[in-house]
Amino acid sequence: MSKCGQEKRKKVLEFQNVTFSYKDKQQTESTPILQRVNTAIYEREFITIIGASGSGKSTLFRLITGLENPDEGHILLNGEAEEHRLGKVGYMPQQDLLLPWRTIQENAALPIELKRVRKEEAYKRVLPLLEEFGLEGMENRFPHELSGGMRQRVSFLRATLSGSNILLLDEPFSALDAITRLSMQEWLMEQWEKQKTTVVFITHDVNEALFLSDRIFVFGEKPIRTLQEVDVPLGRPRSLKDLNQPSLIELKDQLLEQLRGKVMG
Amino acid sequence: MSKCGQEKRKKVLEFQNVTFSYKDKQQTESTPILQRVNTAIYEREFITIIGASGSGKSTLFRLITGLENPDEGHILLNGEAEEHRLGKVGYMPQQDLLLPWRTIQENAALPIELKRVRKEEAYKRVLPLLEEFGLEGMENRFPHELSGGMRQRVSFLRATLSGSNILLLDEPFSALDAITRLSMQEWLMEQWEKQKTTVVFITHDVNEALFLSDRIFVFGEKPIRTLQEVDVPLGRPRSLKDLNQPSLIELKDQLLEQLRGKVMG
Amino acid sequence: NTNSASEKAQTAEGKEKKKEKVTIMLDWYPNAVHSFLYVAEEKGYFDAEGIDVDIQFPANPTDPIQLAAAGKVTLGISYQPDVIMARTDQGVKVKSVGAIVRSPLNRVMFLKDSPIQRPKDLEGKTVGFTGIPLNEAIIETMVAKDKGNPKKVNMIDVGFELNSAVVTKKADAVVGAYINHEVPLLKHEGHETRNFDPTKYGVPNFYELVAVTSDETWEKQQDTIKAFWRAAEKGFDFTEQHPDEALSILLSKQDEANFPLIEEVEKQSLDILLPKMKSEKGFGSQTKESWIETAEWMKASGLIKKEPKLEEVFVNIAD
Amino acid sequence: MNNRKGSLSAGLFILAFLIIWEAAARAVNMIFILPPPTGIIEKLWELKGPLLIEHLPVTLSTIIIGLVISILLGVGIAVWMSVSPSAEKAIYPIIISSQMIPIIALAPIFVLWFGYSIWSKVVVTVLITFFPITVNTYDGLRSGSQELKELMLTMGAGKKEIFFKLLVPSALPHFYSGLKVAVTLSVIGAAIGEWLGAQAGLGYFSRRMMTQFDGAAVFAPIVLLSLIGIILFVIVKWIENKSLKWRKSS
Amino acid sequence: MNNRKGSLSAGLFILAFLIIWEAAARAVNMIFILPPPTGIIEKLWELKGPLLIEHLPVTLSTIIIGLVISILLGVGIAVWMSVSPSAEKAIYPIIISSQMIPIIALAPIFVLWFGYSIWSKVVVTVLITFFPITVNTYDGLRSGSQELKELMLTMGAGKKEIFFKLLVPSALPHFYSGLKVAVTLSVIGAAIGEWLGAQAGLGYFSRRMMTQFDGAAVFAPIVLLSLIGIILFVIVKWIENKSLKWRKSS
Ligand SMILES: Nc1ncnc2c1ncn2[C@@H]1O[C@H](COP(=O)(O)OP(=O)(O)OP(=O)(O)O)[C@@H](O)[C@H]1O
Ligand SMILES: Nc1ncnc2c1ncn2[C@@H]1O[C@H](COP(=O)(O)OP(=O)(O)OP(=O)(O)O)[C@@H](O)[C@H]1O
Ligand SMILES: [Mg+2]
Ligand SMILES: [Mg+2]
Repeated sequence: MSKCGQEKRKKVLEFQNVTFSYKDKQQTESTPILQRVNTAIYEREFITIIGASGSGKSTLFRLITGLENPDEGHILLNGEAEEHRLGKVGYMPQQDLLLPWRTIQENAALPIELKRVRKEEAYKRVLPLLEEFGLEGMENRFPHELSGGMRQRVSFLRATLSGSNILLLDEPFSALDAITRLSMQEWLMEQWEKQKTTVVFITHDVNEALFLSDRIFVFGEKPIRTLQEVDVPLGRPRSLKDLNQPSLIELKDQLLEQLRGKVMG
Repeated sequence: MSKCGQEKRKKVLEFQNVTFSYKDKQQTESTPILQRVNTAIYEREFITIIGASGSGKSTLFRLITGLENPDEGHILLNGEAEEHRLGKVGYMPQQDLLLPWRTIQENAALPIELKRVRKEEAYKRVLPLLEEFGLEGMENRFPHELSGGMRQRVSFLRATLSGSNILLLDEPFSALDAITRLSMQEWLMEQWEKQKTTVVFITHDVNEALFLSDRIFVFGEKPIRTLQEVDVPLGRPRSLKDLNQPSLIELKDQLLEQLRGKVMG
Repeated sequence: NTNSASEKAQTAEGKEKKKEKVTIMLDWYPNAVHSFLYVAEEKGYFDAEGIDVDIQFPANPTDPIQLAAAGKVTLGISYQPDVIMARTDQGVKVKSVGAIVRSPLNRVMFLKDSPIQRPKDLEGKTVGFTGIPLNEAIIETMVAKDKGNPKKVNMIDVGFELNSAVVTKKADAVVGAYINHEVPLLKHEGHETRNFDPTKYGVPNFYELVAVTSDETWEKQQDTIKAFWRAAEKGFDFTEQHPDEALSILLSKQDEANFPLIEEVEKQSLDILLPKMKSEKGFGSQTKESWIETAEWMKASGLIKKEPKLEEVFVNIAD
Repeated sequence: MNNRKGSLSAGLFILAFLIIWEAAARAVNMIFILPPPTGIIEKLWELKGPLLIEHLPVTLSTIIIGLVISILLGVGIAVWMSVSPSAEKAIYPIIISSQMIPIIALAPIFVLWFGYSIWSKVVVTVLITFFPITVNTYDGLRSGSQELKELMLTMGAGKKEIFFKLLVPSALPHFYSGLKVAVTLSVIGAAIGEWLGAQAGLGYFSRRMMTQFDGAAVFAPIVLLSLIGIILFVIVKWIENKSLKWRKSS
Repeated sequence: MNNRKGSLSAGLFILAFLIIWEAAARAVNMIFILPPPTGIIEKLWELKGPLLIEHLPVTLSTIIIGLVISILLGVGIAVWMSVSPSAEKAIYPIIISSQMIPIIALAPIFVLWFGYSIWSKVVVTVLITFFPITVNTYDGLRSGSQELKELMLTMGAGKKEIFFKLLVPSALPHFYSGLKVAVTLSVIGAAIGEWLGAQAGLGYFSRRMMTQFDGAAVFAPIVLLSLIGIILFVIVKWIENKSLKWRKSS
């Protein structure tokens, strides 16, 4: 999983000199978030992004999905400079954003429905997955009747059903307890291996980042000029115990240091 | 911080044989959440609640605030069986729930405003706190212009401004990176010591629970019949290093075990 | 009704010679003044002339002229001054084919115990009217004739309701009330009134109701209209000779349609109307003098701005 | 229990209202201007045959045809405006102007077009009712959450899907507000339409009776019109509650 | 840029509409029924003195007084109904019924009460306009998020605070929808009110011209009424955009 190995793989996502800032309507000053950022993500990679609150992680996702467009530079998806990137990647936003008038089942089935699959068919496909996610018996409930963690799982499930080869997950497990989180992580790894997707994953949990990913991007200073990258020196499959290796504890401290220095400094 | 010590302190919150279930409109079956639960929380305590997703932690908060009422039993606030508990405790809900038509400053100032303090006065009081929370320059923005972690901090700030002697925090730092989280934790501990409040804190981070609290309640089986309580054998002030004590690592494993057994079993 | 009439026309078409359809729009909902039409229909006079009549009611007082001009109805029943106004100032191509009521029914009406004794007394009083400038001109002429100052009369458009204006005493008098409708109706309701006849105070003796058609319709359907008129005249003759029977035909027709009329009121109405409808020269005949006199009065009182053109404004069908 | 109490006090309120009316009518003592409720009810009973059998069905069919057209037209215009801002700029002034033209100024034009058929009455009904539907639906379509819209965009949803799966559900509460106003106006619209030329109908009957000075008979068909209005309103409320049952009840 | 294009195409659309009207009017050639736009504009110019100086102010004051009362009344009733379910049950049928009574049936009653003062016209305006405000505001008040309400309850907010700080902001978009319908209706309401008895006013003038078969003069005041309607509508939209500027623009 060294850089050399990656070089040979296909780039599924590439940033070329991307600059972005939110256009403020009232205040004329525009806060820059990214400045001439270059990076590439390869086929079947698992990338984790960590960084301070408000550093621009979610914004990066909005750029990749196509909800925002760079002020300058280009974003390439699967090797092509797509102006119209909407609908090309699976995306789980930070807020759960379930449609309040749809039941859990209908919410989860939305991306399948949007692919013009018959509704009944879509609902049937979703049902066993809901059970796997510990949501059996909830399928006909409305979102406001669920706990926060349950809603997050529905949102996560919905994102994975997009069928794209890139999956963007914005703090997908933040509302889950350690045990449920573990089983979700396992499920995600399984899918990732089975379906050969590329995953980009935002988290605040450095352990989670180390446990799951091939590379970790650290969002530090603002605006972001270059992405700090860290390779995780672990093979697969991994177990939680691997994180107790001295080299990894060191890496973890280093990451925290990196965050601390950049954010608080 | 042993049980004996607590006995002498004033009970600020007491559950007497509390039973609760959500009345389901469509389905007639009512899912029981709490069953004849008895517990007490004492003055100036810091309690953490951990438990599986959907186990009823947020529901407990809804009961304490008075948004829900027990089917059976009584909830005592500051020694009195209050039927009308609304407005008696500070509460930070799991979703950030900022009012979309109010700026950050106006949102944070809401509880002060509700105490009939003049608006300008309330806004002035909030401003320095926003800066302490790393939100300087954001005061006139609307919630949708903030990052997820920023919104959470505003919601947290708002809860602390309620002025009550009991503060209920539902996963207050789940969207914050390790560093910001640490500074928020420090701020909270400071306030807790200064203002002599009782804090009840839901988290999924066992380390956080151990680091912050006097006692940990574990929500396991469903419905909850008795609250599993764990005392944290640490004095104050604490440092993060204390968590590496063998006794604490053991305690942590024990807690995880407790969660795993109860939830997955 | 429209449907059944046309159905009738169609089935009749098969049996005998083709029937001509004539649509006539009344000036108002059916009342005693229309007895002759209902009699002619009931007694088969129209049938005999090979005519199929369709009687319609207007939504607005101006509809009969407008829709006759538009060719949507064959004939419309309207007012002589309105015809002059439409023809002269606005160039609406309508003409009168027959006078139905030969003198004004229009009265200035007030409660019996009102202090008003003569038109001059209207000075300083509030007079309600239905928004038609003709009525303003009538008051002006009357008050001036009685040596009063018309400017001192407070004219107010009371919209839909003359009766309630008088009864609620929000207006001291109203103009535009009909001697054969409002007056007996109010009496029936227990409100005694008095009134002035405008023709006694300088207002020309205009034709209250005339039947109008458009120039184009007249051009094309002269014969049909004439046939219609022959039947109508027979209807009128019958009405004149047997007023009670004529009235009962009208009343029963309206009863059938669930709009019962008050018999007592309509009887009084018909008594007033018959002499005003009868003409020596035949039912519906018109005189050039009447048109000129009315037009000149209208010009003098500013109701029309342009020079009246009367060449084509009426045809004497009764000749 | 509480609900029954509510209905009871509501009933008492309405009863009080009727008693005051009755008393006022008797005090004023001008039956042809302000008939007392008892007089109206008596007349209603007397005229039940012709009113219910002859006039009610005529008016009801106008109302229903008019409402269906109004909903289609109002929603259609609202959708068009929400899709194209320049359509909004062009159409809004025109439809506002259309609301400013008194029906009686248009009456001859309608008769010119439609004669005395039911369509002239339907057109009046539509003219009066489509506007609240348009305004409310248009505002409703713009009320869809931006976050949810963005989420659906990232799922590759097209305009059509966003419209049906997001905008329509979000617009529904607004649409129902407009529809409630519209069904109410439709009843009076049909009644007014009947004055343009009709031979039957509750509005027509009421107007004819006005010329007769028969106050009770003027108000008897109006009572029926009110009932139609209330029933239509209740139906819309019922549908609203059914289709928005996901809304948290307070 | 895009905006200017939009305005341009909107302008073209309206122009096309006017040209079709002009052509149709010329083809029909019945000026007294359907006057062409050019004829109306000419007449408007000719009559500008009396229309603008004499009649416009009269109608405008009726509209403004009527609207103010309508807003107070409509919002008041909506608030009352949202506070008390039994008030809702009692009042809704009564206000729906009030919408079913043709103005001309009520005309004598209004005259009885108010004579021919401005108040009879104001009452007509209010009667026509308060209903959409009531329905929309009431629905708006019920649309407040349950989560936010609960949050405020836990902060010890009383009914009053929830009302002003939560329900009012949530109801505003709905209220504005209703207000847009109401300001439009207020213009026609004032015009109709003038038919009950008036000595001046645009509606009065238009009706008077009807009796003179002067089609262009009938429509000239209607054009002014339309302009008032459009201006009021634009004002409401502007206020709406100002006060809801927190809404994310798409
Ligand atoms: N309004 C409601 N109506 C019906 N059931 C509800 C409602 N709110 C919560 N529940 C149910 O009650 C149970 C407990 O929910 P609660 O929100 O207390 O869980 P939690 O412990 O806070 O979970 P999480 O960690 O995921 O937030 C869940 O099964 C949930 O589905
Ligand atoms: N719609 C918007 N308009 C203006 N500024 C915005 C908008 N959305 C985000 N921002 C700003 O952009 C910056 C980055 O936000 P972003 O949501 O990407 O942060 P983040 O890294 O995801 O943080 P968190 O961990 O708290 O979610 C923040 O300063 C935020 O205030
Ligand atoms: Mg974020
Ligand atoms: Mg929870």
